[in-house]
Amino acid sequence: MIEPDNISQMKQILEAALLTAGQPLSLDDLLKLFAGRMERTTLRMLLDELKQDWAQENTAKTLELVRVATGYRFQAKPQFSEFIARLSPEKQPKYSRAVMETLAIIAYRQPVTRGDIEQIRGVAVNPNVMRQLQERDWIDVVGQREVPGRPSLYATTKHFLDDLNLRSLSELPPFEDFAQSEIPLEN
Amino acid sequence: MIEPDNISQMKQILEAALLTAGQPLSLDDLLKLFAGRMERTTLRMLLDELKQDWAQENTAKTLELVRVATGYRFQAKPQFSEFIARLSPEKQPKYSRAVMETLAIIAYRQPVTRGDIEQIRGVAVNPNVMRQLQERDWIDVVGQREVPGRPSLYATTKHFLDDLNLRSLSELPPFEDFAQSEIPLEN
Amino acid sequence: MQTQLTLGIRVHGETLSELPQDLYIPPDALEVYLEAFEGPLDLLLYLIRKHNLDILDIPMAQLTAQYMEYVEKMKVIKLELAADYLLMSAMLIEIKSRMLLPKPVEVAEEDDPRAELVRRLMEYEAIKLAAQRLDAMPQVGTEIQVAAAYYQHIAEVKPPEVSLDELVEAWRNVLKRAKLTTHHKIGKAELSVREHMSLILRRLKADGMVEFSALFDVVTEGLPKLVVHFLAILELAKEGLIRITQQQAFSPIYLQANNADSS
Repeated sequence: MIEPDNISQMKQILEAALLTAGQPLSLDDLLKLFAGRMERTTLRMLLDELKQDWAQENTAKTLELVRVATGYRFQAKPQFSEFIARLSPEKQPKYSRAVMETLAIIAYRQPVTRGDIEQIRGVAVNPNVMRQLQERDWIDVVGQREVPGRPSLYATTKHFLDDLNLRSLSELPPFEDFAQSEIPLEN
Repeated sequence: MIEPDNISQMKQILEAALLTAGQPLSLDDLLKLFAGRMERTTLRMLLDELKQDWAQENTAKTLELVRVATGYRFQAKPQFSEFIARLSPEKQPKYSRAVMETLAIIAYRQPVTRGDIEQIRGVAVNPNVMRQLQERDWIDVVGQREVPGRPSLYATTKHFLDDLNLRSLSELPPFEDFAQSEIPLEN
Repeated sequence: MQTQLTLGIRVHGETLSELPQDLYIPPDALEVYLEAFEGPLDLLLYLIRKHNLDILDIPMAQLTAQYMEYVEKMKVIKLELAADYLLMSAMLIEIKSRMLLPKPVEVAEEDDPRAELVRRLMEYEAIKLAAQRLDAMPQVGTEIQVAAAYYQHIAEVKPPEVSLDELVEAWRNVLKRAKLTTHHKIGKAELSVREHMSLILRRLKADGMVEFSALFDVVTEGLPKLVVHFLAILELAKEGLIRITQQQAFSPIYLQANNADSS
């Protein structure tokens, strides 16, 4: 095989790999495409260019190149999502409120123990709730709290960020938006 | 959501769906995208056009739209497959004993001819063995010996030293080291 | 800014945005209503919002009465959740009774018996809103579709890894079989010489005829290396692999591979 010797060939290889990956590809993944003959900084520059190429307004592109927590991926532009969703009407069922509240606590208060979650929600945590989130690879155990019983500490995963189209936790809607206590009190 | 009302919007929806499907989409699948507002013949025509769009563009496309047994799919052009394959390499099983011994002889006794190797090992050298080592860029021909047939002289390369993390051949364990280790400890 | 609460309770597949204002609840729906609460905090929040109570100045008597009424209903239909709810009942009654006690002259705000309850209610309410927001965010698998075009899978075979130990083991096997061990030992010095033999041959192959002194980089190489290099030249000559020529005494000495003219 002939190694690429110019920018446009390199960009083509990146594009072909990202369009076929089906998941985000990290910089380390993408470097493998060039068998060690690529600098990280050059790679970043090429990805920026590729992103620009696909963002050009006049060419009616249907995908966009985005960066999420674990890397880069092409995804359908939002205006096409609803049409594509028609292909699989048996959608992934929405999670229960218990699952989503547990997820919200882990996302905003991590790392937390089951005890912390129970304290905030005021009810016992159903083990099934934790299992659903772990099976989705949205949360995992990151350690133990050094108290009697050494309870597991839970945190959200990078995969959770990927699935929500985020690069980092700081891109979550700020918690202050939800906290009523921030509203100035009448006096 | 606003249903598409012109050819180019319809083609975009088809394109976005096919690029993200992860499997071939049949005509029946694709009709679902338009919630019953699409004729099969029109759909076929649109797919033909889409195929042409991706085939004739002067800007080099990395994918092509093809029809396979179960439907339509976008696929990377063949020249990119080898690069994409680098993302998930399969590790090859170990080298055969013949390869390893040949390599050892060349490393310790270079420069040597195939005749030398055959004499030391007592068996004929399979040309395939030499080819494997040459393709790996671990050995190369550094000259010919001036005897009838002018056999090639083989030596190890710089690349071989790099791969074994050696700065020079003198860092190979000298033979005495393990000749002594053959002495039984309890005597 | 006040965010509108949505209860999201489902009865027979219909989502109700709010509960009926009157206390009558159709018998088959009662269980569904009560189960829809995620716990005592959720129920309390619902009651506070339903009766337009000020969360920062909760009328404890009223709230406790309302709460007990729901808990009684839950007991009737034997919901499993009772324990958490009963614990909250006890807490509410305790707060209520503490508020009936005569207040000291100076009441610090944190001494309000309701403070902890209010803090927990507010935190839980924020989490509820955060959960709703997370739920509404586009997700991969439903609202986000990732490109996954096909490619021809070629097995990119990674070459086997060879360790130094494996190489040495192979060499040791060779020697064992060839029975070279007794009359041939290779030391570091000899390995260096053989390496330099290869280097010189490679150089001669590339450059053809090379002047003797050009093979020595006296400036950068240390003496041991120069010696090894010289020994390598002698060994090459001995093995008939190179030819050394000199036109006359004291004129430059030239080296060439033994096959140079014919290739």
